[in-house]
Formats: sequence, structure tokens, C-alpha cells
Amino acid sequence: MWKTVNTGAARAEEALKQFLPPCQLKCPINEDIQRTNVLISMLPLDPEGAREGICQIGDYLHERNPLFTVCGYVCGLCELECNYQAKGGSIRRRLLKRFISDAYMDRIREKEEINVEKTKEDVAIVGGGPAGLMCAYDLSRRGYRVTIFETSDRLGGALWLIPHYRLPEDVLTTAVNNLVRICEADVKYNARIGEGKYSLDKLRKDGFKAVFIAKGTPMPRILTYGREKVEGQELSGVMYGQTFLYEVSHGNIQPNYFGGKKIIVIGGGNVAFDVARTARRLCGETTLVCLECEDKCSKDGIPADEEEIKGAWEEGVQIVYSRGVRRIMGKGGKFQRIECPHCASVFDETGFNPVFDSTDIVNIDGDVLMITVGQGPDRSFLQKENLLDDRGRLAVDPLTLQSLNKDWVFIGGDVRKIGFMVEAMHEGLVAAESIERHLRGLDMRAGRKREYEPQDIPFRRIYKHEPEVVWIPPEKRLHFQLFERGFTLKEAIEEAKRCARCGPCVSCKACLAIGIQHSLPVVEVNEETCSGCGICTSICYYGSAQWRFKDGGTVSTTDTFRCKACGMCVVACPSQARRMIGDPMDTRIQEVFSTLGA
Amino acid sequence: MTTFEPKIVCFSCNFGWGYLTDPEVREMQIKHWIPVVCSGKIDATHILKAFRSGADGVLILGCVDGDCHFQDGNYQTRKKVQLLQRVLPSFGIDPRRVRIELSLDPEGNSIRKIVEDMGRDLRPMGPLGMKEISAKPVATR
Amino acid sequence: MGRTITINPVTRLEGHGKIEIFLNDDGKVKDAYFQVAELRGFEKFCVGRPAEELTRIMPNICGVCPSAHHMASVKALDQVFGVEPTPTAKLIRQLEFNAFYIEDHYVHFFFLAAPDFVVGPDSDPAERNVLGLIQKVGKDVGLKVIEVRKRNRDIIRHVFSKAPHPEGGLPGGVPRHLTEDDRKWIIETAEFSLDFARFAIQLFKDLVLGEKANLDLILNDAYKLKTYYMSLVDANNCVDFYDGQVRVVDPNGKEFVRFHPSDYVDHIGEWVEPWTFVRLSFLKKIGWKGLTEGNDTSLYRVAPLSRLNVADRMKTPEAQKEAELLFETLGGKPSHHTLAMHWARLICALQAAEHNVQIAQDPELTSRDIRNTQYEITGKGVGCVEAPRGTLFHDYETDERGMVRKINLIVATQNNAGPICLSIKKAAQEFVRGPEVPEGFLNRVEMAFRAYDPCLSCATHALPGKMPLRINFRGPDGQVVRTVERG
Amino acid sequence: MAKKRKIAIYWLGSCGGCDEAIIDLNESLLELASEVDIALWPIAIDAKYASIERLGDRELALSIIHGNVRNSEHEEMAHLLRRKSQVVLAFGTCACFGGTSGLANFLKPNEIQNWVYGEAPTVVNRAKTRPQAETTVGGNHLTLPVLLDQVHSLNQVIAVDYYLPGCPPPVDLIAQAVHAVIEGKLPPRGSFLAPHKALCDSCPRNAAKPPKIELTHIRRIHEVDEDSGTCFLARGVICLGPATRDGCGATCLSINIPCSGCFGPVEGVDDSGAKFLSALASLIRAQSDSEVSGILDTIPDPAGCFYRFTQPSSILGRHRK
Repeated sequence: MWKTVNTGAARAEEALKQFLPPCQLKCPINEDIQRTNVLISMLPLDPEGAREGICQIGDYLHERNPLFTVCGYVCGLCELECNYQAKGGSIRRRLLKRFISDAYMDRIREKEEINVEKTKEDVAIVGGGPAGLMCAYDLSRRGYRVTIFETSDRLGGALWLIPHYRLPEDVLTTAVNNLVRICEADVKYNARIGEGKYSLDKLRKDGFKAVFIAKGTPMPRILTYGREKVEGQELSGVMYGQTFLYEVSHGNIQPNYFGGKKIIVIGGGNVAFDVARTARRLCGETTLVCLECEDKCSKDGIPADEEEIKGAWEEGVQIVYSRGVRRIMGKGGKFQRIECPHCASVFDETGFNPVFDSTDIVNIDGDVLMITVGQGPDRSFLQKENLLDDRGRLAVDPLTLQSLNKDWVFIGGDVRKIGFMVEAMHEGLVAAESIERHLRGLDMRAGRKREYEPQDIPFRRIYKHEPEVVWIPPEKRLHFQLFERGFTLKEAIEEAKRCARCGPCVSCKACLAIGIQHSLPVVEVNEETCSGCGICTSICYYGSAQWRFKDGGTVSTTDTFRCKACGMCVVACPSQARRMIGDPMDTRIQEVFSTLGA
Repeated sequence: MTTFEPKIVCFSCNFGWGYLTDPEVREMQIKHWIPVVCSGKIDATHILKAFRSGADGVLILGCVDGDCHFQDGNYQTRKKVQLLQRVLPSFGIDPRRVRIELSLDPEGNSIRKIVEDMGRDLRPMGPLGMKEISAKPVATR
Repeated sequence: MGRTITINPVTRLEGHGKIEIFLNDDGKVKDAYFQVAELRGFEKFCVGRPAEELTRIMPNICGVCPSAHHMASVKALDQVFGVEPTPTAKLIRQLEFNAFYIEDHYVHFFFLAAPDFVVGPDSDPAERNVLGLIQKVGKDVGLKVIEVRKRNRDIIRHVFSKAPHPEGGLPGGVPRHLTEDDRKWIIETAEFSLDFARFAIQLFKDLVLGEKANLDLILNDAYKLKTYYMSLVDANNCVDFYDGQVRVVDPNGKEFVRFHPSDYVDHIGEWVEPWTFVRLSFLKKIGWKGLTEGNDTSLYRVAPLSRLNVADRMKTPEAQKEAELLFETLGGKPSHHTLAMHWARLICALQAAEHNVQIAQDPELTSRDIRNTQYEITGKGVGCVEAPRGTLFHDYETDERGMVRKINLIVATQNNAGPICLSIKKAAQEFVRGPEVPEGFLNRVEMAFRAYDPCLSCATHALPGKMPLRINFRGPDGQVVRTVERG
Repeated sequence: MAKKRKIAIYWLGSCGGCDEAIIDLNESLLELASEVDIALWPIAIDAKYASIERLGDRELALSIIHGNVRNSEHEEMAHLLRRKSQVVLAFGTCACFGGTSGLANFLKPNEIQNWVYGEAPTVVNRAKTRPQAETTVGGNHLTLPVLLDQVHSLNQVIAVDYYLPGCPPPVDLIAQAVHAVIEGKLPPRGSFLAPHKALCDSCPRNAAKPPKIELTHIRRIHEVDEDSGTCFLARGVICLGPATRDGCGATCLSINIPCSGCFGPVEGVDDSGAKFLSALASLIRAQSDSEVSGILDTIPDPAGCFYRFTQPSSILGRHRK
């Protein structure tokens, strides 16, 4: 029977010089990637027997990341740093997580509320996106009474802009709704903080001792040419991508809505591609126009992910590179065409500063124009609440997220710095920690910066190639169902086995969780007998066995932070100068041999 | 008359064999069973001492090649065994008395059978008969 | 009803040996046996090993003359691997081999033989040893012996790593080249050794030949044995230690046969007796005639005197002069006087010393061209050298990878095993007269085999460790009736 | 003046090289002779009973015993000396581990005699005669010692107090050991009177080692050229240095010959052959099983190489017939 003990041991002790696997370092919330990979690799081979194990793994993930089911669909940040990348392709961690989350959905629904006495202060959280939710979750666990003020009628914030063909609606809703259920946070919907009665000071008066503002970036950026706003953005048929995606995800737009229509999408980012691909799925004949060039490697390369571009292209989105928009023209107040000069360069030393060639211009006709060139925060609100400095920038301490103007206000998430979902979640956790310190009168900064070093990939004989990710063929793909196939149990186990387990044992301890070992042995070198012959350094996969000069000669040492106590060096040492402390094997061998009767 | 039953010491890698079953249960099923965290931890000395202690055979169960939790421990041991098998005949020991198998069995139900199979192969060879060979040092006073 | 005298130990070649002397009822010597009491079986347990290792294993046959086995072995390997050593390699090998000859022969003479003559065969055993010798001739002589031994063993160490058990043999050459700095001290050692060699000869003339009693002892029929003689000689029939052809002369000094070492099987046979572990060598062409002497024996002898008897002349001038003097003094060539082996031994050491002075000056000695490595495994090789104690054969057969298939060894003392029995018997018959045994007679019997220097570790007599000896007089029931003991 | 202490030096199954090594003490040997009374060196197999049995038990301050135990005489003698000595020093590799002639343990019984007295090309022995423990020729009764069924290291026959390995032991260690005994400045019983570490510790070539040794093929000594600098193992030549006790002075390496292990296991290791096997195997770098065995094929005679000097004291012991 697959059973593990939650030793809660995965977190690396503070005391250590922190080696971590690079994936775990890259993950803003330091998910226990290696540990859970190992556990997945040891699941039973039959789905029935595996279910319980999968749920236990899910519990480990959920404990640290209540939104991991969503991450499993949309976040592959860790894969960017995976040591395996150069050795045959990153471990498909996102798909592994998605594999867990698929089986975990029911479990989330049944999951018990965290029964923590809410004895601490009231805290208000403005914005129900990833940042706000994580903050709420963490504070609740710490015993605070949390109220989330959400502008719209549902939680999730920017996650709702992700089309359902990438993130199924029920995955999102299940995750966010159960999050607040489990942590027993109070949610106020359609609560537009900053408008009318809902000012921050009002919240203060209502007894909220601290506020976390994570309102995100609701404001689409308007299209500009040179320094000037491009005329015609008010024409009918012209809309902003974010608004469009929002409406689609809320089901306000009928299928086939764009049937027989020409759709033009402006922008080269992932969101622009979401817009384009969504428009295709609504049967629009779609063209995407972007300033950047096709070559991702050049300084002016298109920012969207390779996979997005590939997907869009497969689905028949026409992509026009290196073109800006000088004019939006219409007839009778209705959008007709755009005028697109060639864009010679996008960035220079000063940053974003496109240079156009007005001698090379094409016109593109269309029925609908969707502008997706970015979004920004609700500055007027920040202005009104006096959260900006005299130069109009957000006045906030980047380490603590504490407002420099109001010490009881904390600001994080996209509103502060636009980024990935997990980055926002991370800020939610940072804010929670800060709020606790603020309300408990503790030092706001002490011990919050920690030095980590990424662990190199171990030396090994065989590196396996990454598995193919299977997409539904384009012609069958133009709907809002998932187009990417997830792992089967077998595939998941195989892929998890591929993980090289770069990280040190102290940051993993999966073997303890599953009861293969009961403590982590330590390798000790006896310098009385070590001759420094270097055989251990030759065999060590982790660069842990090293040479050291000692009074004239050399002796070997063990870097305990790198050492996995695999025992190869102990076996290889011809002088028996290495031994493992806390290893039950030898005792066991003694016992067994004594029963052989010779 | 009684038939000779070879004593087989079985080392098995925890990451590949029987980690889904309680050790206590295994222990009852398999005589002379030594679970190890990695087959790579098995030293030639361990194998020889098993023989010296009265084993008629030594069986090593490692995980599938390329799947070692510690990178290449199973492969390390296989090299060791291969080399040892070239040494044993000089001592008059049939190299088949050491066997290594790299495979995967989370439940570990097959272990018992593998041990029995090896026992069947060893039976014709008869006991190793270490007893009559004196190699023990006389203790220093 | 017979009685037995046991002299034990007398010698070690592959370990221990003993002498049994059987008396008639009237106390006359009936029979004498030289028994080798050990067998180690290098010939067998080296099978299956890589041939190139044999030069490192074979020296372990004997810690007294390891260099001889080492050299025979490496020469066999040259043939097995089908490669000729470079001229420089050959020089270095000979340098080492001569150095070995020098230290070996002198230790034997001064530590074992000389006390009998200089201190006197009948003197108190407690003084009949190197210390007694030193008292008689002065401490500096003793120190000189130690010095010459040390210096020559340093050459062995420098070239082949260890004096007992050299390790350096490689087919086609030597493992290490010599520098001009090395040459400096090697020349010094060679010249020092030559001076000492001259001094030793002089000492022998003064102290041994000078005493009439000693000369009589040497010429005494008890120590005379008529056999064939075998030795290695070069193309000009000169004594050669390192290389050449095997020559055998009959008891009258006429050439009986001259053959290439690789044909040794056609000429040498070995007889097995139930009372000794050693095989008794004889001349195959004649056939086993038992332990007999005279013109129709099939026994032959090796070692220093044999070399002189077999060769037409010595390789070096001074040695040749001395050899002529020897035969002159002992009444012609060949000489059958066993005790003259000591004299012959000093002459051979002289040749070795002279030769090393030549080698030390040879410009080729320090060339870097020390190995030929164009191997072409032939799978067969017979390495033959003239070891200090006589002709030594190492016969190897390997497979195409150079792994050993068969080994046959004929060790110097093996050749002499039969004759030693006879020498002892004759000496015993001369000196044992009834159960009442005068002190010192045992030593005279001992002298008979000591002359052969049957690879008896010099250690035996190096220090005031007496040569313990016991005679058991056994009654018909085999019970000991009386014991005479020395030591 | 105080009575000089008696010591004995005796050989069992030995080549005499150990005696030579003691003589190599040269001048200091003469000093030693004046400090102690060398009661026996060597003694007679028969005479021993008289001259040693006459001694009281433990009357010998020290017995230096070299050579292994392979026949009945050695065995008896070892026991007698043990009885008469306060301290027994196993001197040299044969006494400590069995030594070179211990390779005979890899053979089946009679293999040696069948060759030496039968199959060998020079032997003429139609009668198939074999040496006998007891024979009578012409009414003369002759005896020979009985060969044991295996070669033993000394400590397999009697209790040994101290060990001094080496083939032969180097002069400096001999001098140290003897004086330690004379001055009674001895380490705990059972100790080796030699360094604890492996040869690599003092090997001048160790510095030249690459960070990772990876062997893709094994080369034999005669296949490599003269090179006084680099580590043999790194060049793929089997060198037992890493598994062999230091103390010999790396003399073989000084003449470009790798270590063959005469000093035996390092402190705390009981079977250096097995340990070296594990070490060597782990250095072999290959992708597939067949590649591995291809490389292993290039190791000539692994057993003989790993147990060149230590067969009798190996975990497995002699050949199993």
C-alpha cells in the first residue's frame, strides 16, 4: 500500500548554505519540485493503487501552493531553469503537476477547512487575483480574519483572461473557490475599493488593521505611434484584447461570433496571441500585426512564447511581423483598415523606441480591430489614495511591499510589477509575512533575503530525451476544449524518473517521506587512512567528494551540502577511509550473515 | 534423504523493489533478505563475506538501468559483479553463484520467485562448502 | 642394525634441506642423503598469469639469488615477446648482474667459507664465523665486505628497485635509463669493487693457500668428486654469466656437448626420488646412472669451479691469470677438488668486477634507448643465465596474448643435488669413524656441501648464530640411543 | 651487567629474502648483535626441539618469523616458537598474508606434484615416483615433512603480536621495529609496524592525477613507455598503490613499475583484493554491458593480480577443489 509520512521536511533548513535544485530556485514560491517528482516516480503502476498516492502528493503541493492545480496548466517557469534542458530537454514539470491536479480536483472539493482559531486582527485584501488569494490563504493560516474585496463577481483576477482551451474553467473555479472556502476567508464581490464609500481610510475605520492592495492591471494600454495616441480607437469595431478575453471567458460571446469576419489583432505578446487564437475559435479570419520581428533571438524579436506562435500559426492565424500602426481608418464611424509602416527597430539603448520607415507602408483591411499592446494599473485610484511618490511612481518598499506613505498598506502583484501568475502569488506571501511582522511589531526586514546556489546536474551515464507533448491536430482544435493531452500514469512515472534529483537531500527527503530511509546518513572521511588516491572524487556524481591539501599530501573530503549519501565513494574507497554514519545497512548485513550458520 | 536447499543472500534496491510493501511482510517471505537504499552500495567485500559466512549464492536486485535514484548505482554494481565473476573461478567458485538483476517491482512480489529460481539453478552445484576452509586468523592474545 | 646422523638444516633452495648419514653397526658410513624438504611449485601456480609479470614473481623463488631468477626470466620474456633488448638495455642488465655476482660471491666467501679456513675447521664453532674472521684479519676487512655488498646492492636497487626481489624486468629492455650523474657513482663502485676483488684474491692466497693444512684439506680425496661439468660460455668459449651457449665437458675435460639453451630438454633429464622434493638432474644422452661418480656417471656439476673447468678461458685478463694459477696449483684442468670452488668463486667475482669497470665507462650506458617495444608474441622462450651457483634455466610457454601456459625451471642447485649427496658421503666416510665423533667433524662434512654454496642463505652464518647440529644414533627399533649435539 | 635478551629469527616457507633484508641492516646489524643475544638464526628442524625446548616458556623476548606455513614442520615450529616467545613478529609479506607462494592456493591439490614430478618436459620418471613422507631405501629410513592442503599466513596458525609487511620489509622499518621491541616502546598488540595510509599518500605521481580517472581500457606494463611522472592508474595500467599499505618507499614506482601490492591491505582493510576490485570496477567507464566486458577482457588475470601477495589471507581462502 502506497503510503507516505508528511515529515514536512522538504523545506531546507535555514541554517544551511542553501543549495537548491535550480527549478526550485526559479519557482517564486519554491515548490517542492524534486521531492514530489521522486514521489511521483514511485507511484504504483496500476491506476487504482496509484490514486491514493497521487492525492497524498497533491496534499503536499496544495499545502504550499493552493493554486497548484492552476499552475499545472499555465505555469512552466521551473522548466526554464531545469538542469536537464541541455541534456535532452527539461523535465516536463508542468505536465507532471497537471497530472496530479487532474486526479486531485475531487479531493480539493472535499478538503477540510483549516481549523485555525482566527484570534488575530482583521485584514483587508483588495483584489481576488493570485496575489490576493495567496495572501488571504497565508494570513488565514496564521490566524488572521481576512476579507477579500473583489471588483468583479468572481475570484481569479487576470487568470480569467486565460482562454479555456489552455485553462479549463472548472479547474480555475474549483481552485479559487475552494481556496477561500478552506482558509475561511470572507469575500465581498463587486466591491470597487476606492470608489464612493469604499476608501482605504473607511476600511481602516471598519477595523481592518492592515490592507493588501493587489488590484492587478485592469487598464488596457492605448495604441500609440511615436509619442502620439493613434486616432480612431473609438471607432466601432475597435476593442481592446483584454476586454475581449474577459467577455469570452465570461461566456458573453456566442460561438461563431466572428463568422465571415476579418479580425486584426495588434500586439506581439502572449495575450495578443490568446486574443488571436480565441478569435480564430470564434471563426474569425485572423491576422496578427506586431512591431517585432520573427527572429526571437534578435533584440527586436517577438516576445510571445514559441508554443503560442506555433499554435497560432497551425490554427491559421496570419502573422505580420515588423509593422506598426500609424492610422486607424474607418467609414461612418465603423472600422475599416489600418495603415502599417515597416518597423525598422523596436528597442534602442533608451528602451522601447520604435523607428518606422514611412516609405514602406501597407494597408490591412478588417472588420474588427483588437488592440493588445499591454495593460496597466488603475493609476487614478492609486493617485487618490496617495500611494504614489512625487514622480508618480508607486511608493512601496520592494522587499516588504509596505507602502512608504501608509505603513498599514501593502501593495503587490501585477499592480506593482506585471509578471507571471506565480510571481504575483509570491508577492501575496511576502505581503502576508510583512503584515504579520507589522501587526506583531517585529522587524520588517530581518532575515528575509537568503542566499541560494543552484545545484549542478549530477554526472551520469545516460540522459534520457524529453517526451513529446501531444496536441490535438489544428483542424480538430478550433474550440474551447483543452488542446494539449496530459500524461497517463505510466507516462507521468517515466517522466518523473527522468528527473536527475539535482537538489541536496535536505531539500527533498522524499526517501524519508515514503519510508525507504529513516534518517539521512552522512559520509565521514577518516583522514588517518585516506591516502588522497582520488578514486572517490572520480566516482562521485555530485562533486561532493573533493580533494584537499593537508600537510604536504592530499586527503579527500565530503561537501555535505552536495552529498546524497549514495555510498558510491564508500564502496570505491580502497582504503576503507570512508564510512556512512547512521546507515543501518551494515547492521542488517551482520544480522543476516549471522543466520547463515557458517 | 533430504535435498540440499541453497542459502541465498538477496540484496534488493529499495527504489526499485518492494517499496510499496511493509518490510516486515517481505522479511517473512524472503530468507536472508537485505534491502538497501541503492544496489550501488554493495561492495565486493559484502558479497565475499556472504560466501564466507555460509551463503551458497548472492542475488542482487537493482533498479532498471538508467533509472537509478543515485544516477548510476545499479550500473556500478553490475560492473563490480562482472569483474567479480571473472575472479571467482580462480577460487573454484562458479560465477553463477552471484547474480544481478536490474528490473522494477514496486510490490516486490516477484522477489521470492527470483530467489527460488536461483536456488533451483544452484542446487546441482551443491553447497559452497566454506566451512572446511580455514582462513580465520588466530586471535592475538 | 643401523644408525642415523641427521644434519639439519644444511641448505635451502626452495626452502629447507637436510642431510641424513647412515652408519653401519661398526660405525662406518653406509649412506648419505641430501634431502630438500620443501616444494612451492612456482612452475605451476604461475600458469595463467601474464608472462610479463614473471620477472616480478620468479625472483620470489629465492631471496638470496633473486637477481639470477629475475635475469633468466626477463631473457625468456625477450623471446616470448619476440624482441631483442637494445644495446643499452643489455649493458644495464649486465651491470646489475655483475653487481649481484660480486655481492653474492663475497658474502658467501667471507661469511661462510673463509671462517673454516682462516679460523680453522676444528676451531670453536662460537668463533668460526664472520666475527671470528674479523678478529683474525681485522675489523676493517669485515666492514669492507659490508661496504662492497652495500654498494653493489645499491646498483641493483637503482636499476631494479629492490635487492631481494628486483621488479624491473621488461621484455626488450629495462624500465629506467641511467644518467651521467648515475655513471659517476657507478664508476666509483665498479672501481672500488675491482680493488676489493684483487684484495680478496690476495687474502685467499695469504690466509688459505699460505697454510699448508688448508691446501692439504682442499686436495684431500674426501673432497674430490669426478663428474661432468656444465656452464654457459660465449662464442669464444669464455666464461659468460649473462648469455651464450651451454657447454658440457666430461670428467677428463673434453667437450661432451655444446648446445643452445633452448635445446636444454634434449640434454638434461631430471630424476625423481621418493626421499627428496628436488629433482636430480643428469645428462639425458647418457641416461640415469644413479648417484655415482667417475667416467661413467651421468651426473654433472655446475657453479664456479665448473665454469673454469668448462670454459677455455676467462673473459677478462686478470681473472684469466688467476684461473691459470688455480689449475697450476691444483694439478691441472679439469679440477675435481670441490673445496677449490671457493677459489674459483673469487676468480669469477674478479671477472664480474673487471667487466663492470668496462661497462661503467661504456658511452652507450647512458643512452635513452632502453627498450624495444615492437612486440611479436612467439609464445615460447628459454631464459638461461650462468647464475652464481650455476647454470639456470627458465622455460616459458604462453598463449597468443602472452598468458602463461607452461613453465619449467632448472635451478642451479638442482643440478648439483646429486653430486652434493656424493660429496657428503665421501666426506663423511673420511671423517666419521665410529659413534665417537670428534668435535669439528660435522663441520668438515658441512664444508663438503658448503663449497657448493647451495643457495644457503648467507644469513645462516652471518652472525654468532651457531650452526646447530645433532646426531641421532638410532637403535634397530629406531629409538635414539645416544645424541651428540653441537650448538 | 644485565643479561642480554634473547631473540630468535626463523624462516618458515620463505625464500630467504627476509633474511637478506635483515643483513641489509649492515653496520647496525653488528650493533644489534651486541645489544641482544640472537639465540637462533636459523635453527634446525630437529635440533630445535632440544635447543628451544630447553628454553623456558616466553624466555625469548622476541621471535622474528618470516615465511608462510605450508608444511608440517613449519606448523610445529610456529607453535613451538609461539610458546617460547613473549612477542611474535610476523616478518615480511609471506608471514603477514601468505605472500607470493600463496598463489598456490589457487590450485587444486596434486596439480603441483603432477607437473613437477610428471608432466614437466625434463622429467624422466616412468615409475611415477613421488616424494614420500616416509621411505626406506636400502634399509635406510628417510622422512620428509608433509605438505599441508593450503598455504597459511602465520596468524592463521598461531597468535601474532605484531606485523611488519613487505617483500622484503625495507631496512628503515626493520630497524624501527626491532628497536621498538628492544626498548619496549610498542603499539597495542596486533598492530602493523608500518604506516596506516595507502601508497598513494607518498607516491610522487599522485599529484599528477586528473580530477576524474576514467578507464576505457587497461594496458599491461610492457605496453607503456618509460614515464616517471604520471599516475599509472590514470594511464590505464593497473597499480595496486591505492589499496596497498605505504612504507615500501615507492621503490617500484621510482623505476617506472606500478605497485603490485606487496605491503598488503591498508589499515582496517581485511581483503585488499576485494577492495581494489570494487575501486577498479568503479573507475571503468563504458556505455553498455558488452563494452564493460570488453574492457574487463583487457585485464589479464584479475585474481592473480588482486591477490598477488594476499591469497591465503583473502576472505575466500584457498581454491574450493
